[in-house]
Amino acid sequence: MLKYTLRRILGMIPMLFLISVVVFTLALAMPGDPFSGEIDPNNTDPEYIEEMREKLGLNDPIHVQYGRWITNFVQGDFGKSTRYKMPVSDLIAERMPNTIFLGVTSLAITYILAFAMGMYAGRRPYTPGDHFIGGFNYFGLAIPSYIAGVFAIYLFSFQLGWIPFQGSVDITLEKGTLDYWISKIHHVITPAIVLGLLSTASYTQFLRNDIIENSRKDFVRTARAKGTPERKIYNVHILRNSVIPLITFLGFDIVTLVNGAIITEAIFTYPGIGQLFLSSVTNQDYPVLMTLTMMFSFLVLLGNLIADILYGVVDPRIRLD
Amino acid sequence: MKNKKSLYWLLAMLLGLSLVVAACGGDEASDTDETDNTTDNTEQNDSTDTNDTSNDSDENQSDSNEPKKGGTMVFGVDSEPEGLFNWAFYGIVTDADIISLFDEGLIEYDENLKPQPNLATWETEDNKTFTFKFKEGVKWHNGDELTVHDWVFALETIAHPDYDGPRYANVQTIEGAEAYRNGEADSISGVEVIDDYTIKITFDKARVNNLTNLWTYPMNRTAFEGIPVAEMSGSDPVRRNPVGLGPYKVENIIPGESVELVPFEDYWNGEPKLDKIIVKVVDRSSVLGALENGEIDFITVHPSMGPQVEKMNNADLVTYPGLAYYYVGFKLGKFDNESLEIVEKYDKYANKNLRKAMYYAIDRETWIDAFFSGYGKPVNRPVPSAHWIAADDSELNTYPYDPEKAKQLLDEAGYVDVNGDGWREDPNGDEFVVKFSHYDVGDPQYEARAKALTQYWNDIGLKTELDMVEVNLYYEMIEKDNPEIEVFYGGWGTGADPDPSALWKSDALWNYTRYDNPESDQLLDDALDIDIVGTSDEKRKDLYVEWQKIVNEDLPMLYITELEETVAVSKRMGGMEFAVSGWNNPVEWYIAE
Amino acid sequence: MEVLTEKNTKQTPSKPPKSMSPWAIARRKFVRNKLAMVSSFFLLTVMIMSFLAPYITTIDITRVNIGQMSLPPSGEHWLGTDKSGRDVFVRLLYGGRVSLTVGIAATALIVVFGTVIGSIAGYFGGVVDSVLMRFTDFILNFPFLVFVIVLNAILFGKLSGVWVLIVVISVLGWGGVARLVRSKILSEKENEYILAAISIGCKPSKVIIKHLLPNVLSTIIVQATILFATMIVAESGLSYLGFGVPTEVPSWGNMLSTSRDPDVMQNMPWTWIPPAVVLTLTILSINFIGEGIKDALNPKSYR
Amino acid sequence: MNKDLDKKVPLLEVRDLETAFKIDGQYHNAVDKVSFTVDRGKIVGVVGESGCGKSVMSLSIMKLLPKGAGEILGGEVIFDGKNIEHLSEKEMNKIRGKDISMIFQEPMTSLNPVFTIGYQIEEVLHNHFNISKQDARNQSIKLLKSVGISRAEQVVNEYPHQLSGGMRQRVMIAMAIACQPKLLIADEPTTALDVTVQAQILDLLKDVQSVNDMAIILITHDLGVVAEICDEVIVMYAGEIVERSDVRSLFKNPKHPYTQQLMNSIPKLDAEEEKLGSIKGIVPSLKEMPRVGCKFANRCPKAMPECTEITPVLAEDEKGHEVSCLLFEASKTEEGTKIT
Repeated sequence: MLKYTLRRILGMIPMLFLISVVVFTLALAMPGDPFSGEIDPNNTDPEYIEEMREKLGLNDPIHVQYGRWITNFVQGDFGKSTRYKMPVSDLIAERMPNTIFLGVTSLAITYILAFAMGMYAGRRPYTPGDHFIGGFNYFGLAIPSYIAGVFAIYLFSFQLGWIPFQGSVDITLEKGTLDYWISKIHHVITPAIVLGLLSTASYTQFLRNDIIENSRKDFVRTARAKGTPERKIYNVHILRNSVIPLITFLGFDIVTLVNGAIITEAIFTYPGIGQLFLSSVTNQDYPVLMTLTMMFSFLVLLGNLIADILYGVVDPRIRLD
Repeated sequence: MKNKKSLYWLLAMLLGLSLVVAACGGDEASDTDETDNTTDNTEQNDSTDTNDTSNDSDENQSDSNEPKKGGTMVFGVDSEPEGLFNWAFYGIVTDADIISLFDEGLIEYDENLKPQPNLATWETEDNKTFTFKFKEGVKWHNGDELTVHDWVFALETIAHPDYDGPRYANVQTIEGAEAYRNGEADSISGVEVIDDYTIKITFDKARVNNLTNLWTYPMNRTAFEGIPVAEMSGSDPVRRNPVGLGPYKVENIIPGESVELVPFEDYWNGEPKLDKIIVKVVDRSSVLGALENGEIDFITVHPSMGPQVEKMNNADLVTYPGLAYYYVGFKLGKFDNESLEIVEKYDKYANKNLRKAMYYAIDRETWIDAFFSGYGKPVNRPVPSAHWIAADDSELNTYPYDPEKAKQLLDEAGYVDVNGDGWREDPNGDEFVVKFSHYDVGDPQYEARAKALTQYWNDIGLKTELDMVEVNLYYEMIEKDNPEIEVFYGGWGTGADPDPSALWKSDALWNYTRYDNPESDQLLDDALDIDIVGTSDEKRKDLYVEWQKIVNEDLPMLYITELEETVAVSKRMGGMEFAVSGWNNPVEWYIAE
Repeated sequence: MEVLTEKNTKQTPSKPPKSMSPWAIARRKFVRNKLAMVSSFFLLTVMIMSFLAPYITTIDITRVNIGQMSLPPSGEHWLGTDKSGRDVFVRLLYGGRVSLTVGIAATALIVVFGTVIGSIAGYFGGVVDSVLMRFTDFILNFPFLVFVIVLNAILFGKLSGVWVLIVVISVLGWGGVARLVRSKILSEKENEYILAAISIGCKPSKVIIKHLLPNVLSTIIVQATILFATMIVAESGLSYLGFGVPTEVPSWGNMLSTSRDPDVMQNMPWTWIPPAVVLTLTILSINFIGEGIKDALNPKSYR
Repeated sequence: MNKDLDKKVPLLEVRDLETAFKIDGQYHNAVDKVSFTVDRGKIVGVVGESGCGKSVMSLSIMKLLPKGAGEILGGEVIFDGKNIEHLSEKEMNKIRGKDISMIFQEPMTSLNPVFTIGYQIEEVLHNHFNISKQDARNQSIKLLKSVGISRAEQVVNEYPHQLSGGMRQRVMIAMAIACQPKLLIADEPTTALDVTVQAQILDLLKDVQSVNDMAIILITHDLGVVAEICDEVIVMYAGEIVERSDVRSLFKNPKHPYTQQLMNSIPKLDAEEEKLGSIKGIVPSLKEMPRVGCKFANRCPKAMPECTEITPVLAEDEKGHEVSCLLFEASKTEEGTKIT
């Protein structure tokens, strides 16, 4: 397993290299000058600009520029945000916890809901309960998350007043207290549900179908013949089998979260990485943009790796060496 | 900001600002809309003097109730702050709004945009050397007493070669600043400390607007101790623990979403009445809902939301004069960035009657009603009415909506439909298509209002094509005289100093139309020349009025509108007042209920 | 499946009903699936109305009508007008044209590209396979939305807006199809009849097109329906964020993005509820059709 | 219970068992009024081609028919003096695996792939006894040894995919005999295995039967297997019993033409080259099943005209040998036809 993991991590390096080349190329191709933020905008003196371009190495051949960027990048120096005027790493560190919190909550909600509904529907297929859940799923799959998000704010925040409409926490609370954490959860719950809506729907549907399919398997008949209670058959024998393919989705989850966070965070004014990304694109904050793009790609690779490893852990038929 | 920022840096910021706006594609701020290239309202959003009774400021929130103590005010901002909470470093209006809650400057501006003493008074004989006397006993939030050294510190920071903020233009005119910046001197020679409360500033030459352009925000020295200038913008005293002089002090900051402010007991100028001010970032789509539910007590709203706010039971819409104007510009030439001169003249829109016809074709009243809910009015000059130099409309051509006159002008100028396709050809009989560009930030309303303008021109027989250009690209293209840009929509914001030179002189980079008129250049120079105008505002104004008449007749751009600032204020708030210079000192604010 | 390979190498869908071809069986099953049929009917209606929009109405959709702004639905304007005084119903039709065009074009490009790459990789195996699959992984590992946004920002203004979007999402979207086709081809390749075809000297292109692809077709069709829905959602989501089709082009996403204006959101529901509903129903019906096709093509299912 | 009272009461008595599938809203019987008994300690073989209702019958006895895939319409199953067809699911669970257990045709898929062998054997013990984990583990190792798995200590920790087919079937048997049931239903336990392993498994079944004195219902389509280990034989065709007898009598004198044809198709180990006899046609599908007359008539080499009109009944032709064919007088009913 360890060997496998190491091999996979090594395998990620060329991929990351390629991605970094693409990211760098994209940044160069973006409108405007990717590093113009470093140049004092007051000074329109062409001589000064030329001098600064020289100083910043913008006149070097592209491969030299790339080499410099990637060297710094690998050493953890992601540059300085041209908009926030602070090191990109600090900026990301500032926002990261929020996004992680959002992502983890979203995953937890997704899986809890998907399991609850999927198991219910899978056990009682073609009953009204199943149809209801099925209907919910189809809408979950069909309603774009931004529509759901805007609706959620209007309904739950403004009409019912149940949830806050912005932010990640009530600023007046003492950090670390119970109230603080409750407030954090209170703020994150709706964006998390909206973020997980699509996954919830598809996992529920997947789980339901898989449970139905598995319940027709021979080993289920064996378990019945052994006198195993129905409940245990579903909750242990079938579930364990149905969970395995779900694990592979975990890799996708990270992608979904990355993509979804961009929209969700914008709608809920939730200050996280997604919002930062969006503003870096619109503000042409290249150091942030490039770092985040690299980071997201890395996360996707990592997600796939984790999924594969978990798969090996959960499914005894898979050997990872 | 109050003032001290010269128009110059405002313009400079424009570049930065256009970036801000771009951000709005995603999390659009309601008013970024207009702030985009109008260097934003930063200038206005400042506390005006407490003594400064708001005579003509629009509405007055103060009920007859006595100001009460206590309560938490939620102060909404509609875009995410960048977190640069220091006058010397901030880049966007949101940050400036927040700074103005906890910090203030040496001078401030009244409703006529004339400087008034705040923390310091000044004297000058010749508009070259100024002597400032600081109030004694003014405390910083960290307990330090304010002295002139804090100001010197600020000036030297901004003039420092490593300084990465956009304010250098505000110290550039001090004698010796250039040398200091180039590392040729250890201090700025024009800054002379006399004692802890007295300081003398000498400029490189006498100008009428030296004071308004001067940087007047001290920085707390202790807070920044040991932090090299290059690292200041990312440092704690800027981002996390700002130290100010204002009635409220920063208690807690959650980056990107909220700021908590609490009263500063040792405030020099009265007793803050609120227990707390919470600044919250509100997505544009949530603004009305949040107001209606009483979740926020104050927020700047886009004019189009005005009517909705007016209908609300728990909030009032307050409007006050703005300092921005919007225009449709014509590229009349090409500018050379190296030699700083106009090197080529274009013919396509050179005909003044063509431009006039296009002006008469626009129904500005209707257009403003439609796209800005009527919170604005047509302007006929590149100076907002709130400015003291603004010429009265009676002295100018007003170009009312008159399509018939427009057609007649075109006929006279030779733009007639010769091939019968319904569109006018140019005097040579060649196809004539007006190419109109507008910036795009992803808001469909921008496209609609631009489209509406093209329709006006279509209606008088001028075939017009609309091109929506991504906002970042847009300003770059305009500035570089990209041939794709012919007729363009834009806006400028002005600061306290009325001098329009940076936008209008033929050697100015931001003279986007490449308007080249020696008479205009001369008038603009004269208005700043101390030998000509002396210290008389009247004389200065007369020159500017002359100048406005010229550009009103020449029409290198069609002046479309100036907008009112629109803010929503909860009915439970008391003591909030607004004038062209922004809102009053937060120390006056209270919760009436 | 065996039946399919044995009797039906020609894959003519219209076979005499006596010895029903799998396609005919599938069609019959599909026709019996009420949900799928209703969905097909709906989708077809939406498509026809959208693509015939220029013939249905002659209104200039881009014209801003200042006198008619923000009107609620009435006899004259069935769904009212938006803030620019444009008729919402007409925009809905034209918007559908754009959104569906993006969906169809992107799906077609993705399917074609993915199938070509996937079948080449699967058929030839070896080095070709590993190179192509590494490349596929590489594409798959881009966070989709992130790159679409960045690419869109780059290409903005260089190409006509709608096609930028189509190209961008296609370029980034084919990885999944390629993988799927490859794995299908890999397993299908092992069948004797393929080996036979190869051994009698069929050209690879012929083997792939004539023998392998028809057997993979059902999988591709099902995948394509899912993609179609995904691409429509992608278009609307990107447009909503301001990175999709240019604002002057009506699309469902652009129409929806007006709801970011709180005034529109709260007071002019007629401008954004119709696109929201039509969009949701369209995706829903595509999903149902996809399920229907899946069921119909699945030899194990019976109805 | 009454097992001590009367040794002669059969262990299992099936009466008029009727199991049907609903196709297009109509019921079609897959098991059609089947009656038979199984005595304690006896091995009863059930033979017939695929699709003639053997498995459905055995699943009906266990009430293990998958949901929606078949319903018991009528009849009784009396096990150990108790009518078990009317027991609730919960009560049935107390019997399954403990008193009646079952092994299946496909050892490859009948074990849950994601649990260890040990877990799966122990589960049956936990289901029926209050037993500690450790005891269950020891017990399962013992069971594995008893079915001839030598590395039992390792095997308990292994997963099904790590075992061969024969091993898995041994595991299945170990699981089935874990609670020393009175009846073991083996549904084609050797079909999926290769020949040498088949023999071992059959031997093993015989062994465990003799050790535990179980009764076994051995379902198979292989008459050779029947000949080898069974005491009695039931021949099924199209959901009905067509012949029933002790094994000796059947092989000596197969009466039903179907049985006779089955016998012809037995492969002989020493004569691989010889062409096997086969029965023409296939078992009709449920929908195509004739409602009147002998269901085998259309494939029967000895069919007579009346075969399609008169439905034969299962009746004793000679002692201990029942047959359902119009060739035999006893099968002709008075009313002539039987409406199903």
